Amino acid sequence: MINKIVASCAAAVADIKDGDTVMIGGFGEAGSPIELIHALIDHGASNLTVINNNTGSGRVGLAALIENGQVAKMICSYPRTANSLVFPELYRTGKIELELVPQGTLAERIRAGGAGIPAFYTKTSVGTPLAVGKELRNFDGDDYVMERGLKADFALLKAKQADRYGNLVFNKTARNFAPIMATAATRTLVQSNAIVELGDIDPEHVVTPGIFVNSIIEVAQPQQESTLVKAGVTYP
Amino acid sequence: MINKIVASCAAAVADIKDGDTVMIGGFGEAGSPIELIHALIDHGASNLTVINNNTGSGRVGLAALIENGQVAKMICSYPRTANSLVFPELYRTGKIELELVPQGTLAERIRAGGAGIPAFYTKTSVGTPLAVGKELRNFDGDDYVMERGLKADFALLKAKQADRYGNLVFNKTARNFAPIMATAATRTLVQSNAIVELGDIDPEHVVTPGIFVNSIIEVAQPQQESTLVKAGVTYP
Amino acid sequence: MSSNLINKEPMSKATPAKQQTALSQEKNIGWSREQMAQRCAQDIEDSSYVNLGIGIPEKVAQYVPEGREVIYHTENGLLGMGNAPTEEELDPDLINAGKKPVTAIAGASYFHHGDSFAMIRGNHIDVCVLGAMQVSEKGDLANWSTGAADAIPAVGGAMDLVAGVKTIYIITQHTTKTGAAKILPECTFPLTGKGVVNRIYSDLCVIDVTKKGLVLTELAPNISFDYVQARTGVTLLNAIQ
Amino acid sequence: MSSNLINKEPMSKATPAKQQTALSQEKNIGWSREQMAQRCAQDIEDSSYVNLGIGIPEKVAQYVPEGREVIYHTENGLLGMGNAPTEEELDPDLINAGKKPVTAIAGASYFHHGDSFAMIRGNHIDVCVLGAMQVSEKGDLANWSTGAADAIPAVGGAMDLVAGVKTIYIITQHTTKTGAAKILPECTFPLTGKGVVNRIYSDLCVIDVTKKGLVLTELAPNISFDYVQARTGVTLLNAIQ
Repeated sequence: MINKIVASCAAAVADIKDGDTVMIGGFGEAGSPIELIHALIDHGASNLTVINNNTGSGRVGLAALIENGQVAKMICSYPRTANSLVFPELYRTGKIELELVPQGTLAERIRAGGAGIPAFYTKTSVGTPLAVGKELRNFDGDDYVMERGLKADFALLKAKQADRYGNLVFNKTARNFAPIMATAATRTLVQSNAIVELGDIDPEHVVTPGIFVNSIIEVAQPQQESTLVKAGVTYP
Repeated sequence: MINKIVASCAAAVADIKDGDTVMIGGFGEAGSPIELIHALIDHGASNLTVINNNTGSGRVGLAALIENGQVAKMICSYPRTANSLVFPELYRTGKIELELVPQGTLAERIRAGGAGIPAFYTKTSVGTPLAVGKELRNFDGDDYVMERGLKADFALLKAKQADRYGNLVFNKTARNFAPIMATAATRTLVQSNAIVELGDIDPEHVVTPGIFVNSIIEVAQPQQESTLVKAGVTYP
Repeated sequence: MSSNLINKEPMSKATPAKQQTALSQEKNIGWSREQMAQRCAQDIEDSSYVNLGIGIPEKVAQYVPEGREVIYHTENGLLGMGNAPTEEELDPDLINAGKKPVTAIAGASYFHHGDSFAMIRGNHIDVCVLGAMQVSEKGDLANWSTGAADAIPAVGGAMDLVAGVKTIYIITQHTTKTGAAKILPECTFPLTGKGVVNRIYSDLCVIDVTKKGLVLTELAPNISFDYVQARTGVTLLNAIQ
Repeated sequence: MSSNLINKEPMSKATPAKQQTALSQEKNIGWSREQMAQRCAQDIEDSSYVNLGIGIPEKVAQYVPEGREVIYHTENGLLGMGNAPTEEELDPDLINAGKKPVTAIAGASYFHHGDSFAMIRGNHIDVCVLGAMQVSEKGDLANWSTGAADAIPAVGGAMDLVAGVKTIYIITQHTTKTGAAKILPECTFPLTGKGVVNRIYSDLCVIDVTKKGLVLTELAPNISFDYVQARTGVTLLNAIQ
């Protein structure tokens, strides 16, 4: 029987190892799997490479994971955000590595990683410092850079609804990176606001088919990052 | 005001020119925009390059377009099908060109064309006759062939529901190539079983966002290819 | 004929396989088609995602041991393919890769061709069961074309499946209808993929493709190793006894 | 400061632009921020698909002439972005690329980041309006980094937008706060894209980027060509009179 439901976030993240690459869904707080991230802080795996569009805000969620010294390298498009307290300091003091990737290239690299595409060409970043050291190639008169697919050992994601097969739907723009990250990770762990019965999600409406998902954890009332940041909360 | 609704299939296909490349949705009859194809036969544009997974069946729809001598070249994965009467004869007598592409490579080439990716690498076809003449490249110990993105002047598609913005949903496996073809064509023409009001399609359920669609034609009771083939119907 | 169903789509009358003379060398010997499917089905694990070619491979689904939950993928955009439809359920828009009407189970999902083959190419499908024209000692597979000059080449999704799916099982008659070996040092027909086959279920035996060579792991009732070896173009390693 | 809003995401305190001394050289001269947005909005055509950067570009939406129906794209996965939400409509999961709460119009659609940037990279968006640090004679744009050693580099979707969107409009103060030219023979800051800018709306004028060079097509009230030329690092072609 296929049952991807796991009892707790702690159980879900238990297999993450030191040195693993972890994709974390979310664009800012929208779609950020904060309970899973906190479980990863409790778990303690270190020397991680984390892929996320940003670097978190305040001292909870992704920012707390970074502050806790578990992240050796960030791959992201926008490491500065309004409440970015943790990353800038560590970056300036050389305590964390940064691979800066244009947001669309980051998305396409993840999509490629999940789709068995080791490399592709894009116009994005041609003629800019972010293309330096990359293969440049002309197709039909235009220059393109070659970009490599991105994969991860784990993806931590947040969904609105999930069933025991791992089929997922998301809420509005909280969808963002989750569906592509689900395809690019060896193991995809999902906290979902609700777990529903098979068939409750119309097959026409499934956004992430269950094949891409390994573990589902129901977190019915997830914490909201911005609320925690406003309240000055620190994790752990 | 944005109103992509067009009065007839004839009006929709009027701008297709001799020598154009036309993507036609459908996998067999599922998703085949038969009324639009018949309008293209009436229209008469010739020397077309047509991209479809197959070559039609019987003497209606795509097969009729081919039989009518309008297609100079087919790009497809499976030119033989159960009721493939027209293409084999023309191919054997050298009257039509064939570019044979593995089905998944065909899909990815179309997706790439629509996504601004001029080329990508895939393992599919490595070591086979279909990789001959293509660039081979090793990534991380495995060989891949380079494949080029595919674009078209027009895409002819069939949807289940559409609104005046061009948002589309499809019926079951009739979805197949339509969403990617919609992105890869300069002009995307869609026959839809129903035209609905803006907002009737939940934003979470839209499969093809309207930005990819140019013309919508309501064909409430589309003909069914297999029924016509069984009845021995010939078009025109 | 059905042993040559090389592909996910119905074959045309022009298929070269049909032009071969049908012999009956192996009638009533070894496993029947149903039994080959049944034998293969034993190796389909619980909770796996499986793509089945048409013909004999298709039959595997009905023999998967009870208690195992298996999800079937069809590359034309459905994960969670169910049984053939009743008259009432029939929808020409709900078909499999062989273009036959199917149903969708509770927990199914539809997606477009790009996403469907991303699933395949990205190594997400666990098992694909296909037919074969020829298999080589190194696991090369030929199942899409005889290379005959007058044939209409047609490949469908076969090359994508063998390149992308984690485990490739082949169900095939051990020899052609004329008695020629289909398991060979090298395929003489155009390849579908190089080094892609993991296991062969023939009417005579089960063979694993390993780095050391082809290993016979199981024989059909009343079939001897020597009988199989005599009908195989490659020296087999015998893992039985 | 807002003329330096280079990007779709809120700027941190560390942004170099903030470290510049604010001068008031051009106060009460030329177009205000609102007027720049208003001027740009005249050029947003009916039925177009538009992506607006934050800051002044964002204001363009409110000035698009009545009767034109424009669809707004936000790269974090929404086509058909509407106004700011009421208290009741507010959903932290419905935000724009600047991470501010928004709404979705009837006829909107949600999609993932891969699909959203396929829309951008595939040339499907008609117009993108962005801020600038520098623009060159050839339409090169610098709007993401001063290249300062201690800056935290952050690019967001800017490079994808300028590479993929059909038409790039720039809204910017004509000079920096210290009065230095921002329109230059070559950008000295790291580029966002080469030859990507189509038109510049500054507080002083409207400039088209053409193969022949930068063409001034319109002046703000009470601003002369010479006044603009004196504040521009490039010889302008004058298309007025």
